[in-house]
Formats: sequence, C-alpha cells, structure tokens
Amino acid sequence: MSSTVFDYFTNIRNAFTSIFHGLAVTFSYLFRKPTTIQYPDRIDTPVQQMLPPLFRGILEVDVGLCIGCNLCEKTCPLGCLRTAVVRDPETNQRYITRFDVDISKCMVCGLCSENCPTGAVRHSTEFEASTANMVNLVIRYVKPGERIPVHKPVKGEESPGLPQNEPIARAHKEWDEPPPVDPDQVRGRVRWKNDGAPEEEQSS
Amino acid sequence: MYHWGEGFAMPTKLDWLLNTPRKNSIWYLLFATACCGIELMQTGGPRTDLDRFGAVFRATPRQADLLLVAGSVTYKMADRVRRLYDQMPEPKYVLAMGSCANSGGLFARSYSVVKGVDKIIPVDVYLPGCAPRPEALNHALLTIQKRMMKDKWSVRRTTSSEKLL
Amino acid sequence: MSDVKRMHETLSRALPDIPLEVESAQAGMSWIHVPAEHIAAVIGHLRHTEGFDYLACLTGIDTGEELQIAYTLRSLPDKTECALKISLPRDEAVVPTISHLYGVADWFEREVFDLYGVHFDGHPDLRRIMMPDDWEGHPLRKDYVFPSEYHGISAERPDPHDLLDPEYEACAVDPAPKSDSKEGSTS
Amino acid sequence: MTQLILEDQHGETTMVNMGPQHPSTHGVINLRLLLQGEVIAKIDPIVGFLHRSIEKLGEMTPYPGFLPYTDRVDYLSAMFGNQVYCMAVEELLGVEVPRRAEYLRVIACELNRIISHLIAVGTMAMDLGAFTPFLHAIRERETVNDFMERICGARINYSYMRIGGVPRDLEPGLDKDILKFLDRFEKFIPEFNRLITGNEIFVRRLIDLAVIPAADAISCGLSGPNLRSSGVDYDLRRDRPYSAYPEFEFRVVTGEGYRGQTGDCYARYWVRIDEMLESAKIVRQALLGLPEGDVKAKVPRKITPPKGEVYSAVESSRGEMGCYLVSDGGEQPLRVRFRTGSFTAMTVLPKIVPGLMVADLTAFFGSLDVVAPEIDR
Repeated sequence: MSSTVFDYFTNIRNAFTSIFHGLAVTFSYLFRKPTTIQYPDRIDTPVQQMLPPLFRGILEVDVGLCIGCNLCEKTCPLGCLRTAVVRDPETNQRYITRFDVDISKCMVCGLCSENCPTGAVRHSTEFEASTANMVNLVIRYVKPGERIPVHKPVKGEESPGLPQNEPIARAHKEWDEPPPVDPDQVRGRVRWKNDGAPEEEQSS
Repeated sequence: MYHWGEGFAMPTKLDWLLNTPRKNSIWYLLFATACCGIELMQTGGPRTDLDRFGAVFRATPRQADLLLVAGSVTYKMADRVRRLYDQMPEPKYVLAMGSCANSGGLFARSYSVVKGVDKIIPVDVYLPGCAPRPEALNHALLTIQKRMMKDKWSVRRTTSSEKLL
Repeated sequence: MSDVKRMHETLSRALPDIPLEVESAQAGMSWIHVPAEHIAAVIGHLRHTEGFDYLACLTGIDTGEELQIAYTLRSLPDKTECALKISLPRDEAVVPTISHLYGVADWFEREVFDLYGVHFDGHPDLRRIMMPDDWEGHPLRKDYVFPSEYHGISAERPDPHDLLDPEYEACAVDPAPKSDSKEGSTS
Repeated sequence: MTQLILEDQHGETTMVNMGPQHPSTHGVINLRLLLQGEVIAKIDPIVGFLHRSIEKLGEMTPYPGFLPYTDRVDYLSAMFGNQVYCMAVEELLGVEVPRRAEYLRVIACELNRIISHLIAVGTMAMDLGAFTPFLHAIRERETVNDFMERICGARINYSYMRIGGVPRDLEPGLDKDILKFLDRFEKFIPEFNRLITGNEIFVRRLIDLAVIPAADAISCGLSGPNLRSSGVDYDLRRDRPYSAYPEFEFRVVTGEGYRGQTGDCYARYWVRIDEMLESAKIVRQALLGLPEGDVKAKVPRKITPPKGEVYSAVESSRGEMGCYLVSDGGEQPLRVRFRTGSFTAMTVLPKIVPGLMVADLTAFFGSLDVVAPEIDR
C-alpha cells in the first residue's frame, strides 16, 4: 500500500514500463536467428553427424579389434556387457563367441570405452533406439555360433579404432517389424517374455 | 486404401480419421521424477521444440494422453505413478524414458527402486539412454505416433493397471 | 588436524568429567571420540561457548561390529572445523538428540533413524523420512536383507544376458575345455 | 499433524497435499499443508519419493565404478558431485591432482553452476506464471550444454572427472568458443534482467516475502546462495579453499542492498543472477591462465585407499555438497555419504512457511531452489 498518491501513480508507471521492457526483449527475438533444430526431417545434416566426437551415445563394438581382455565387462558397474572367449585347444587360437550390450541398462558413463586398450568398444553418436519391445534393446555384436578370432595388435603400431563421428548402423528395429527369423541376423531379438511388456501387436 | 467394393475397408478409414488427430496432438503429462525430467524440460524448450508435433505439456493427468515416465520410480512413488496413470483418459500411452524407467538402469541393484516401470504400468515405447538426448525423445515421440496409427477403434487398447499386479 | 587437537584440549579443560580421546586412522582426518551419553553436553558446549554454530554433517556409519555417528561441526566466523564421533552397540542404539541445538539436526537425525535404526532420545518427531512408513528394516545396516517385493511389486527382473545364455550354449560349436574355464567368462 | 501453530479461530482447518506430482514442487516432493483459509498453519514436507539408495550402492561398488552414480546425486549440478567424490578419494589416497586438471575442473564446475542457476531462475519465474524467461534460460542452457558435450561427452550426467584428474584435455578451439560465449552471456544477463528481474510485478511478488533471518539460516544449515542471501558472507570456495579457487579473483555475492529486505525471496533470486556473472568471470580467468601439463595423475587401476575417513566439501550450486567417505582399506568404501544443500534447505520450511499464503509458498519454494534427488539421494 503506497503512502501517497504520487507513489500510487509511480507504481503504475513502473509496472507498465517494465512490461514494455520485457515485451521489447521478446519482440527483438523476432529478428534473430531461430535456435530450433528441426529434427528429424528439416535439417541438412543428421543430428548424429553434428554431435561432437566425444558424445557418448549407444555403445558400439568393433569385434574385429577386440583382444578378448574382458576389461570392459569387469569395469562396467552395472554388467551391461557380456563377453565370452573360448580357446581352441589344438591351435591355441582364442575366439570371441559372444559380445552383447544391454543398452536398456547402460548409463553411458564411458568407463568401458576408456579402459578398452584397442578402442574396440566405444560410444557412437547414435541415439535413436526407442522401441516398443524391450527385447530390441540388447544388441548382439557376435551372433550365436559365430567365432571371431581375437585381434592381435602389432607392437609399435597404433590401433586404428573405429572411425570417429560416424553413426553406426541403426541399433534398433522398427517397433512393428516381425521378429527376425533369419539366424544370420546379428542384432536379433531376444526371445524374452517380460512380465510387464506390452502385448505383442496383432499382425496387421 | 479405400474401396467401395470391399466391405471391410470402412474401419481402416475410420481408424485413420480417429488416429490422425490423436497423433498430432499428443498432450503429455508434466511428470518428471529425475534426471530425464531436465531433458524433458529442454525438449519442450526452444532448441528441440516439441510443440512442432502438437505435443504440449499438461499439469493434470485428466487432460493428458501420454505419460512420460522420466526417471527412476521408487517403491514409495510407485503407488502415485499408478494413480496418475489410472486418472488419465483413454486412449492413453506410456513412454518409459531413460534406463531407470526401462529396467531400473543403474539403480537395478538398489533396494528402493522399481526395476522398470513396466512392473507397475503398461509401457508402449521404451527409450534407452541415460539421459536420452532431446532428439532421442523426439524420436520416441515419433515412434509413439506410429504406434497410435496402428490402433483400431473397435479394440479397447489398455486396461487398468490393476491387471498387471 | 590441529583444529581437532586444540579443540580436544579446550574441551578436556572445560568438561573434565567426560573422557575424550583424539583418534585417527592411517589417512584422512582425525576426530574426537566422545562417549555416546555425553554427546549432547559436548556439542552444547561447543555450540554455546566455542562458537561452532553450523552443523555441516551428521551421519551414521556401520562398521559391521558397531554403529557410529559422526558429527562435523563448523564455526562460520572462525572457519574452523571439528569432527566428533560416537560408538553405539548395534542392538540397542540410543543417543541423546542435538536437535534443540541445531535446526538441521532434526532431519539429519531422522535420516539416521530411518536408515540405521538409531533411536534419538528427546527428538520431537522421530519417524521415517526416506523410506515409506511401513518399510521393514533399516537399509544402510550391513546386515540388511534386500526385500524381494513391496506391495506386490516384485523386485526381480531377469537379466537379459542370462536369458540369452541358452541360445549361445546351443550354438556353441566348440566349447572351451574345462581347464580353460577362466577364459570363458560368463560370470 | 497433531498440533496447530496458529490459533484456530473458526475451528476450520483443511489439509492439502501438494505434490508429489505438482508442477511447482521441483521434482517429487510432497508438501502436506494444514490450511486455515488461505493461510498455511503448518507444513509437513514429506520427502523420500526419489530415495534411490545411492549411498548403499556406494558400499557395493568399487571406487572408480561409483563415479557415475555421483552424477545422479544432483543431476542439475552433476559436476560438483563428481568433484566432491574425487576430492575425497584423492585425499585418502594422497594423490596430488595436476594443476591443469584442477583448472579444467574449475572451468567445468563453473559452467555447470551457470546452467544450474539458469534453470533455478527460469523455473522460479515459471512458478510465478512467467513462461517466457524460462524459455530464454533454457536456450542459454542449451548453448552451455553443447560445450559440456564437447568437454565431457554428455549433456547432464557428465561423469567427467576421474580419481586423479580428468580423463582428457580440452578439445582444440574449445577455449576460444567458450570465451566467445562468455562475452555473449555477459550481455544476456542484462537482457534477462530487462525481461523479468526488473519487472515490477515480479519484484512486488517477491520482496519482503518469507524472510529467513541469518540466525535461522545458520541453525538450519542452509548453504550456498540461500545462506548468502540471508546476509551471511560465507563461501566454501573462499573460506575452505579447495581445488584451484584460491588462484582466482571473485566476489562472494551476499543478498544485501537490492530491493526489499536481506533474506527475502528476491534476495535469493538476485544472488543467483549475480553468481552467474561471477562464475563467468572465474571461467574466463581459468581459460586465460590455463597452465600446461598433464591432466591426470598416475593412479593404479585398482584403487584401494588406506584405512581412514575424510569429509570433503565443495560449494555446489545448491550449497555445500559434502562427501563423508570412510574406507576400510578394501576395494569398496565402507560408507559414502553425501551431504547436500537441498536436504538442509528443506529443514527451513517448517520454520518459515507457517503464516504464508498458499500462492506465496510456490514463490518461496522456487526461491529455495531445491531438487528432489538431492534431498533423497
């Protein structure tokens, strides 16, 4: 409650001027460059390629570079990764038979990729993986039955690693795609009856 | 595909007619529990303008079509989440955003976190990431839209969450 | 470090009846060990006479054998810190409250009560703060058993990797010999 | 809910639950209010809806693996959680962090403080019904998020620091970009002030509202901007020096001399606005004086600190964030405890809120700037 009539009118004037100041700021944005990135379709380059190379997206694995040291699996505090290495008793050659990443659990902390000695495990800039079925969220980089010989790094030679800033092949299935029957599919569906998962859509 | 000659083409058209407006005006409930809530806020912000898709936030579940579970849900909170879901009008959709909502994520070993929000309410789309980028949330919204277009008017979509327990 | 030693001397002079000891481990800070029943008197003295007006931290610790409560007091004008610690038996943990000395101690003590089951004598409103009211047990104790369900929500979720195991086993063309079991790490 | 504080004149009281799903409670917090008409007679804050047992998980996880969890203690200022945990472990280990790494940590932390305060002032304006300032704050935040992405690879849960330093150096050219941004940011704040801070309607709603006296603030353990706005000149960066802060010049902002009283909601708001400029100043000094050298000290891969305990504290954007770490010589800590600013800020509610109107509660609660996970951990 203002004490004098003068204060009363001063308050009204202050209120109006401050509103005017605010609106002037808002109005000035009419003439500035818009900040909106019109994902997904109205942009020149995909967002994945605009991201900095350090960006930690979905884990990608180049199994050809894996030396089978199992360090990533040990480092992960959650157990997102599951690897298996077997040794051929005759030739003493070690093979990677399994490399699964459960991205439904992954917290993209970067500890595994940091500890990987060859750069086989790294974060891609891919982030589109939303799916209707939880089972799509386990990415298999070695299909069951396949054996990939471990990488033997040459001394003194820098490990090539994966190309930076290139999105991996899409890590997800479309939500309504039928489950793959082809056993050659590397990134297959996990046949996992989840107690709370939505019911399978009727085939349309 | 609309043909007068075939008897069962009408429902398809009706579905399209019903689903298209639904798809283009997804009103989501402003419900943020944890880290993903900040990304949800930023998705509504100017950079990744969610309003482009007709998706605006609502503060009350009675006006919302989509429940975005953004973040971890604890046992103490689980009851409230289910109550929010039950208050939403049909047809309603649920998007589990982030690892915690998907499967408990990094708190899966914890004593107080629900291991995945699909334990308490039915989930339509899972969005991995911790926390997902705004563009990833955008992509999930597009996935929800695709999901909506598959709906049949004659089939009652979801039931109460009571059935799950 | 010197703060704690100096404060120990001051306290011993002011409160000669209370046995106080300076303790420390191999690394980190040292603290004054106070008998549990005298903690309110000691902190009251520090608060009113020595000017420790700010309770920075109050926390419980379960070492496996006993419960401990650590108090970190701070004097904002003098910029000094003092750490106190008390030990309690696991089964009958009762401590006098300090919530009348610091407003913030109210919630800190409720948290310790909730998570450790330490009873604070004289606390105005001692009830659970983090966990629901009908929660059983005190979670931060070392012998706490994790619940398998709560109000019908099961705490089990199958690890998708485990569900995948049979598929890999079925496809295993040439499984590793038993002697090489440490190579096949499926733990 | 047993006794009333105000006189119950008409014998009419109403209990109202505000939250846990409420747009102005900043997360899942339930404020149980006992109302007499429009006036709040008693408040009982119920927290714990986001108690994710980070402290228990800390006892189950090896030292390096726990680092990502510290992000989630306070997701709006994740960098401080990283720093306080790393500082605690380093103190136990006796590791000296290289100077360049300390500078990089300071840069990351202060950028984090800027974006955290941006959310704080933006959401506070939104609680009072002004939506535009929120969008402006979010837009600036996105710019810094881009820098964060280039510094550490993530937008909110950074996991940037490592025990013994930081994992990688700044990307070339990034320092120039940040300096360019700081120039712009120092112009943005006056613009933001024109937009909302100086708005007479906004000011009138906040001044002289919910004054926290300095004695109450200290007793309730308030810290950070909330403590300083009550007129207590205390800043951990200056008074309990850590990291590289003694090498920078900055002003500790206290809530005196603006409009209204010391310790009211407007003072809390203004302190945050001013602190952003101070943070920008620190970032500029750190970038210009960035020393050469390593960014990470040598630490063994398996970290086993000796037996002992330590309390480390940093000045987070929501006040003192402390980490009480007890090691028993093993691979996992015996006890990790996070002391957070929001938790202590909540204890002031039962003292201040009775007597306020319900509409003013949102303003007061917004001005405290609490986030739910920091209370519950």
